[in-house]
Amino acid sequence: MSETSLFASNVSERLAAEALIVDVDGFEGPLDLLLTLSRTQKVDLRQISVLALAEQYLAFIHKARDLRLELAADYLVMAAWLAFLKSRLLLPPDPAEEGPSGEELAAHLAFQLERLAAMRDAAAKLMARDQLGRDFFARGITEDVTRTRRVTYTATLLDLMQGYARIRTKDEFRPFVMDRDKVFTMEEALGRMRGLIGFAGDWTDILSYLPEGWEVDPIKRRSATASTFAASLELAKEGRVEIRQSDTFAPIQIRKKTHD
Amino acid sequence: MTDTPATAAANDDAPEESLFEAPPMGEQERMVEAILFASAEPVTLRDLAGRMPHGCDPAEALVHLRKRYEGRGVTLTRVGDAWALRTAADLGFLMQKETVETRKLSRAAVETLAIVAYHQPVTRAEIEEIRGVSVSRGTIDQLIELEWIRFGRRRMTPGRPVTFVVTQNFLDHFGLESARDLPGLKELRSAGLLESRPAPLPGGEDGDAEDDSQSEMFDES
Amino acid sequence: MTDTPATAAANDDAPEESLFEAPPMGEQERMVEAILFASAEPVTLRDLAGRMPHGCDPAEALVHLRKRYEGRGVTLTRVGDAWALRTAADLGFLMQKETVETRKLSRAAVETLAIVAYHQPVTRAEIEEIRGVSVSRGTIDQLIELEWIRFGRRRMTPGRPVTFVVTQNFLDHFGLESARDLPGLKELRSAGLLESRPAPLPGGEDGDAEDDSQSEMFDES
Repeated sequence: MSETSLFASNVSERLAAEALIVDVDGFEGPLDLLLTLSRTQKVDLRQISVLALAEQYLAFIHKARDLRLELAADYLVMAAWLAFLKSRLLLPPDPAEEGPSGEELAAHLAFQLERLAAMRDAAAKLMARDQLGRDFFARGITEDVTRTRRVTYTATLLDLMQGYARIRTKDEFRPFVMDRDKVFTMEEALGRMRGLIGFAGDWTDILSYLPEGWEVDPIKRRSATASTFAASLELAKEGRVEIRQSDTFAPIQIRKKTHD
Repeated sequence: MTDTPATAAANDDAPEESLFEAPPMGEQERMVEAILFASAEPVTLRDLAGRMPHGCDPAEALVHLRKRYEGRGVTLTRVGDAWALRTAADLGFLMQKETVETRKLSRAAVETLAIVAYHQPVTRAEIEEIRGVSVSRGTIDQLIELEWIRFGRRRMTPGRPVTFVVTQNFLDHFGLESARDLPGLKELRSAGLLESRPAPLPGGEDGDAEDDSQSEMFDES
Repeated sequence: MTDTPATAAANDDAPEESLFEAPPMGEQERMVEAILFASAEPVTLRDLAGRMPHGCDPAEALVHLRKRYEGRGVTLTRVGDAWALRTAADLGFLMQKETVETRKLSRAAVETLAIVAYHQPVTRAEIEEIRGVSVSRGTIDQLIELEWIRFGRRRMTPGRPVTFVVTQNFLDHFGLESARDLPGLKELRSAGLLESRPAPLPGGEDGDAEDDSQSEMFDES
């Protein structure tokens, strides 16, 4: 911060910039920031200039970057989108272009801002209402006249869901071990292929190197395929095999490299 | 058995019940009063009827009772399809002793609550779309724990996402008779701000399934 | 009314208070009513005076209030040197429902109920398989007695085992519109109810529950 203050000659400008930027963590995402920026236009949200707003936002992002503030990806995505919107608003519409016009996009953004502002307002009104236990009160002495003493059992929805979650995650209670019986490791694949590579003379599909008993069960097959492929690459790197694939998704083939 | 023929008139289908005449309305009013007094929670009309002698009309008794408590220190309030006695809000200042310190809700929680109330039934994705940020893990959890929101019907759209609606507890807490009495609801609706308008997409295949979420809320009697 | 010089007469010792007139008796009566209603204990005269604005006369307000509640479903009763509102003794029979003792459902019962809700119709053997322990007969009986589960159709497999499903009562109690509205594992997780990684399920029978956990495993990066 001190470094930047050396460069900021205009104090009031700097303060204005910092007022927003220092607080970047205080914003709940780009929409919140846009809403705050739109307030500076001091007009009804239905009449804000989305173009001016886009420029304010882009300037904000620019300054934030100058100050080397870490900006979350959302902010940058919104910046890119607003830059796009700006270009749509400024350029004459291209009749050949598909999709919504700049005005439609701008109107939707204005709608989103207005809706968010309306919900904030509604939330404030809701919380300003008289509330039970604060402004008005329930009966203090509830009468549990002991006459019939029937026992009922109760559980809440949370109990139920937590109970279900508990059953479904029973494994958390046992020490963490990987279930390896369906995993064919790359070491195993390498060992297997080193042994076999010498026997295959010509180009052979690597799938033919899958170990017996691993071709049917999809989980096992997936693991064995992955490790066999990785092992093939390793062998190619070691210069022991050549590898080829004629087309996307075509079979991958290997053959022993002949040293001549 | 009795010489007067006019016993409980309404239930011809249950002749054996007509042996007992329903208590006079004044008595029924006392009963409703006593039941509501004894309970801290709102009591539904159905519960009232179930606990009162056969042939009673708690709905009518409530009308009388409400009139009787008008302007008193305690008032009869409607909470959804249930009724409760609550102290008058203007006397809250006398109750410091009873005030329960509630956990302060985060801004995210308050906004999420308002969105559920005004847009219900609403999916998590819609809440996020309105707020422009993702809803944190604990926020919904907290509102469920407070019993202010609950799961509603699943939306009949791809993925069948679960929806959220507000509860009777929510209405009770904020002194609302029904979700229709939310402050400013009418204005928001006529301004189109409760619509879930899809973003204009290049493709133009925007879902219209959202519309019924609105109507559902207000159809609910 | 302020042109009369006679403000709160009693307190010569607090001259600055006498600037404020005590509220009218009708208002004082409302205050006493609200305080007695909301207090968890009977309230003494002294306490009442301490909580009401300066210059109030709770003793007189109590006289009015007592008269007002004469013959009602609730009466103003003296308890030692304190006062309380109590339901009328002759209406005690209405309070029977209030005397129900509620106990938390046991863990085994909650889990069994959850499995029925998520997997219905489900046989006893399937419940045991999912829980990994045998289900005692008492647990199922208890859930049936609570009217939360009931017998469903018999399964058309050898032995024709009976199945269990949840009841309308269950849905009412848990505020669900249908059992399908129960959140899936993915939603439990995003609500923070499911902290740990999902257990790899044995290849298998239960179709969609498995899918959920599968996709979760891969979402998690």
